[in-house]
Amino acid sequence: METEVKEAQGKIISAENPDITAPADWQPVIMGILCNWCSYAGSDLTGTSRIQYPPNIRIIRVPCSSRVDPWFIIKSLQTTADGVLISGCHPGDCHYISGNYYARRRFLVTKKLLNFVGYHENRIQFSWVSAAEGPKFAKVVAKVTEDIKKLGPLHRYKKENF
Amino acid sequence: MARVGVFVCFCGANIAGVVDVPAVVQEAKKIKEVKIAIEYKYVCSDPGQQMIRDAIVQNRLTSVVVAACSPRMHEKTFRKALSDAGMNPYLLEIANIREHSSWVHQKDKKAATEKASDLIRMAVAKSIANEQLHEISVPVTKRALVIGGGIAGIQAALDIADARIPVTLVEKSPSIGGRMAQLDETFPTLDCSQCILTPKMVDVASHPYIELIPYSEVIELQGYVGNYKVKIKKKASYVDFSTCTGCGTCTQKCPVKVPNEFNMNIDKRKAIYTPFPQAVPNKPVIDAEHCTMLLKGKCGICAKFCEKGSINFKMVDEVIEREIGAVVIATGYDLWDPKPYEEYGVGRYKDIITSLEFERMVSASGPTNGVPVRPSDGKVPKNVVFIKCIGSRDEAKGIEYCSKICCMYTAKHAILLHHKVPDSHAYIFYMDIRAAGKGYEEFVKRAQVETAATYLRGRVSKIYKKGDKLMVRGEDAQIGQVVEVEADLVVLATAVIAPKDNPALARLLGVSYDKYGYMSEAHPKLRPVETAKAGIFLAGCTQAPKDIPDTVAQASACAAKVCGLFAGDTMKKDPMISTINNEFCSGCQNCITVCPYQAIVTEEIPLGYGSKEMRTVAKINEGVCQGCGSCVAICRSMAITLAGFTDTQIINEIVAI
Amino acid sequence: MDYSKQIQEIASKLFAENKIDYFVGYKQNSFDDSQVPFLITDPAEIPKLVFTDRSVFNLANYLKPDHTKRKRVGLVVKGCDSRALNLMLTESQVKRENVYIIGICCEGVLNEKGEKAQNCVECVMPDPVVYDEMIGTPTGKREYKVNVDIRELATKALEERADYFESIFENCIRCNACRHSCPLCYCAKCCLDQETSTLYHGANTSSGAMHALMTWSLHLAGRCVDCRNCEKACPSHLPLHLLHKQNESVIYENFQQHLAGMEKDDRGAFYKYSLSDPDDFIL
Amino acid sequence: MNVFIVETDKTGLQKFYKEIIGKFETYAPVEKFGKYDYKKVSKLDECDPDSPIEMTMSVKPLFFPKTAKVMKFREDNTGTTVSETDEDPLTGQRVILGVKHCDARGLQVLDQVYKWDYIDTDYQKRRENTLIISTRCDKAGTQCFCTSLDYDVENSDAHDIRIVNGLDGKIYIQAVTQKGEGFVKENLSQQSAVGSQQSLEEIKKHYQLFEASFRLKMNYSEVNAKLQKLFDSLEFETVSSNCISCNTCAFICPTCHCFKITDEKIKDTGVRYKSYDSCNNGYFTLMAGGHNPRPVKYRRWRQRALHKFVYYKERFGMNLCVGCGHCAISCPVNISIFDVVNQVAKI
Repeated sequence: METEVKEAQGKIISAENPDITAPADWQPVIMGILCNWCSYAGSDLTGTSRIQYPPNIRIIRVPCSSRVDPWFIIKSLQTTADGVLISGCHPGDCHYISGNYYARRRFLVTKKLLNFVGYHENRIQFSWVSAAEGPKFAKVVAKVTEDIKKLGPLHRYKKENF
Repeated sequence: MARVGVFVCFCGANIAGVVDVPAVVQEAKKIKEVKIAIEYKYVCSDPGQQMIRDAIVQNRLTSVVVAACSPRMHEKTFRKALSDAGMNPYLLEIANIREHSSWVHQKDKKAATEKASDLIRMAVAKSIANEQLHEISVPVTKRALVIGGGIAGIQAALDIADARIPVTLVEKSPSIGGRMAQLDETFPTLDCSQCILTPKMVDVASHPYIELIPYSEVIELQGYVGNYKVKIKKKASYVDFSTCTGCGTCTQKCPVKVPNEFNMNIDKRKAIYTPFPQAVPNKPVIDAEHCTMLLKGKCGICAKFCEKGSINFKMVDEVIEREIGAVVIATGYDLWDPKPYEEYGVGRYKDIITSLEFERMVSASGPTNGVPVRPSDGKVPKNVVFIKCIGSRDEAKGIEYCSKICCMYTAKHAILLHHKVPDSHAYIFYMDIRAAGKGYEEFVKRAQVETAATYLRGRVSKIYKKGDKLMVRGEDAQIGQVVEVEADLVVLATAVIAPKDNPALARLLGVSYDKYGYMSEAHPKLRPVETAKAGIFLAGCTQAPKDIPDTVAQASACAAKVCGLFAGDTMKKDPMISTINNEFCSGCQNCITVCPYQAIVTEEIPLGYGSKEMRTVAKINEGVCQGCGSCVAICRSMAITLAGFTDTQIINEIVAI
Repeated sequence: MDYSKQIQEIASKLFAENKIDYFVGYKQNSFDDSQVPFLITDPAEIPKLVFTDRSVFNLANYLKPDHTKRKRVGLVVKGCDSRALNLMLTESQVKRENVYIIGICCEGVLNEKGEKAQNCVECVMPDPVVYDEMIGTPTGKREYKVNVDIRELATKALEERADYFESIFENCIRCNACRHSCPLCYCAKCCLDQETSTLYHGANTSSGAMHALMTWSLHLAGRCVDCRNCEKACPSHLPLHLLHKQNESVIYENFQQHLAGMEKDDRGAFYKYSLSDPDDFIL
Repeated sequence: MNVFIVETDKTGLQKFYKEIIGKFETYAPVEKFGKYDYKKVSKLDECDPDSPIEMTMSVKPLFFPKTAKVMKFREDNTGTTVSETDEDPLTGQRVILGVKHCDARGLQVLDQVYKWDYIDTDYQKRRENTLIISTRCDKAGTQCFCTSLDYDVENSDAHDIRIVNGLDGKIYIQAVTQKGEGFVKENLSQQSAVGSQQSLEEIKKHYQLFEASFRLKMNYSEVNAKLQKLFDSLEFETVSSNCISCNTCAFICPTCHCFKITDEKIKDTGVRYKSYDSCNNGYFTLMAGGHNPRPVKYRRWRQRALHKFVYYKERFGMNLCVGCGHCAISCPVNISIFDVVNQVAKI
């Protein structure tokens, strides 16, 4: 499968389905769900350190990555987002002791399942970002944004015909 | 019908410099539920808060969205403002348009403005589903646990106990005192460490509100703030402390000699020993790893000579349980092993020692009776080279951070060397001199001027042996030349590192730790003594390298925190916790499995209205629940709701943009 | 494989000894050679009980609260059914003392075409894992193989796979028969029926169906025992096993070869963790 | 009764079909996952108008779709604006091929409820703009019992055109309605013989053979009469004992017409959907106050059986069940409404 985004006649053509196009200035929307204690604090640190990253991410705060029900991911992809980034504490650092271990299992299965039914694996990404890793957060967002830009707009199961 | 007020903050130029605030306000006004949208220079200021309060009353708002800095910053401030206006404080949502927009998209003002609008839209959508929440009160057990009996633990325990709150002090080694007990004199005043520490140690032992449990470790912590249950493993000492008088005969008679860790293995101790003469409690313990009787069943000389019959070889580890309300962690520090410095010949040359070994030698009660000697031949050294930043500030071999105390103690060592061996000369290789602190810079000057220590700015590249001398080759960056110093003794100022047990302890206690193994504080500036887990506090080097004054200050701060926590009979608790709708609960009990706090129990409810048959469902213990939401996400029937982060709220956010 | 006689004997014995209030087995359909579940309270109906390689339906479904009214029940289970039952026991849905389990060492059942069903060909545990009485000779646990359809689909291009699944979700009519036929979907109120969920996914669109089926399969991930009741119940004949087998293969490969319902007190792969779980997919 | 009949053969019929597909928006049974569903076709090869009754879903979704947009709405500070959906303009002629007689009858039954107190304009438009070409089954399916009910299967006028595979090898295209006759005249370009009295007889013969192939036969009037008095029968509990409340029967039934309304909203725009629902669902009758009159499945089954065989007949004069047997075929535990009503009525 080709992952390069094609540009023709001033339009972006989805790498996943050539019938879907978007304006040349199309920007993806990435739904970022961050745990309160590590990743949200890390993203705050990115801000405090004035480290710049692409403006495509929209951040939702949850107490712990284990609060993330897979249907948040599915719902995001079906409605507003072109990709999802979920971030929590590093293994062993969970503020709630073991939350991210349970979450990690669910994330792996969810990611593989969504990939299996036709979502590119880069649309569903996970990261561990600690409260001290402001630069890492910026790097992760930049990478995810870049990946999703390459894939073009998400068209499947979208409720865009509203 | 929801009536939302949106208040957008300029934060001076912090937000307004990038985000087009008036445009964002216009955008917010388009949202159906938004009744009022206002911009203001500093919403967190008094007039700003007054504006919110007025708007709430005038517009009969049902929820409030503040678009400003991170909720981690001012959530409490604005909640209070809501409260003051007679509104439930949990009807507040914060759109983080500073840390998440203006500060990170400074070059793309259009996108930053769009993003700010979206974040506000999300916050408005979430706030519509906000519910009124009320703080929960939980009873408190007024007893504190202090882990670690160094100066931090001692100070914390004494301060808490002085407030007439019982304290349990747990120390891993046979005596309290910690690292400070190993020091000779302390910078910058050169007080005798023992002289200022021992009275405090004695105070601990005799304080009516302190229960001292030496030679023991914490093995389990359960519960939640105000209501913890701790299990302490008291290691078998094989000496009955209740009858032992501490006469010391056993120690004299014991035939087994073991390297003395208190003296950095420079001399030997016995298998039955007190770590140092002023130990508290001053009772010996048997080192089970070396005692012949315990290993092979032969010997037992100590028992024969003990008049009180206090020796009991059949003693076993004992588990002590205590109910406590708060924990102070004061586990101290370790020193970095300089082995990776192979070019210095560490391990090959006996006359390269660490600073703590030097400290023990110059200590009047130390193994060499206060005179530094060369380990190779026992001669008193004349030229001593001190090398700083061994392992510290060294990404290649050691750790990245500065160990903070080495500059000062090396200056102290130079002075002490001069005092003990007046005809000696100290050479100090350094990267920078960091002497910020009261009287510190003056102290370094004293070392440089009074004792005429030679400070050489530069790294040492190589140490090699020439006869019985060590040749130290390094760079003097100030003159830009390679210098070689002929040294009798080389002292390495090795880095301060976190104790290797820290991560295990942190996991056991449920607090987080950083990549070096130091315990993490809740906020680096504003909550430096709290951990993220309520009721657990940090004192001393368990959090980061510190000198004694800072450690003592932090320990007292911990005590103040603990006393604050215990000030009332009950404690207020954040209401953002899970609740179970037992109508939907199918009773599979999977939530019980994943709950990290054992906060979920089962209860029996009637099968249907008026039914005599019962069915089992899950129930949250609201005192224990910390609100992580693990149970919420695994509950297949969506019977569990996490207040403040309900499914509806999160999905509202997702579909809002 | 014809154990009709033995089952009839055991059923009569249980009724005679008053150990059960009702019995769940299979009955022959009059119009063809298929069988249907058969619930009896009257011992006179015992001669109608049969068990052959046409006894397909997973009877553990009849232990769901909707059916049982918490009475004592005798039940016939095959290998896969017993794993589902095992999970229901672990998840406190059934009291062990209320159910008398007749475990069959299954030799595989037939599909509509008369061939051995795919899940039976790939069966890992033909013997009952929990039972009071066992019929047949146990043959032991078999090697786990990744489902052939999964392997085939995995080799296809992403877009092709996506089209295929979109056609599945388009054909879904959201009748929820899959959920009701699953013995492990016993929730007091399914999340898909709840306000929060219906508010956002109530419609019968293909994205709604996608959400419903994905959520459903994730709720069964690490719990599905591959009895394929769902697939047999689906009026649109959707290959629902694909979702479950995909999850199962990921879980088996990554989480200590976990298979659902094999052991007592095992709640499924999502309710435990290991420090060594794969981490490489996380940035 | 219209007697406009055209005789043709297999190739003639195929040509007729091809012509229709070329000219009109055509729907026909298309196989997917081993099940036939009525889908839009562009080529005759894609579909099979002679699909077996056991494998075919009902034609209902083409008139009452499994989900339909009711309206669009937009919420902002000016209030809520409602607008028409962009879905399905419902103009232009549609043709459906291969409809079973029972399915067509189902539409006739549904018409009653849709033109009752509230006129569902979308449904009416779809009905008016659709021409139905039925293929009469040659043989009854295992669960079929259409001939036992209250309508005349042989002379049904629920469809516009009927295709009969005559026993003499000929294929008869019989226009049943005016609309059908016009359609045949206009679109059947090849000149085939216009049917005579003889072809009528052939069609009758075919029907007789078809009628003889039924496994299930019931005495409808007796069942209907008895059921009217059996609301409190305990037999409902027995017959529904192995029902798993899976809703399949209602969703695939050609005459079930319950639906639910849901709103979906993204940002400030939303759509109101109308989707199938089923009375077999335990929460179907749950009221806001918490009371549920049908919490157990036998009550739901009673509702289903009596609604199909008694209530609808009382109100609209037609039996709601058309005897297609779809529910029994799709039921995972093979419960047949035929057995249920017979067993309850003790016939």
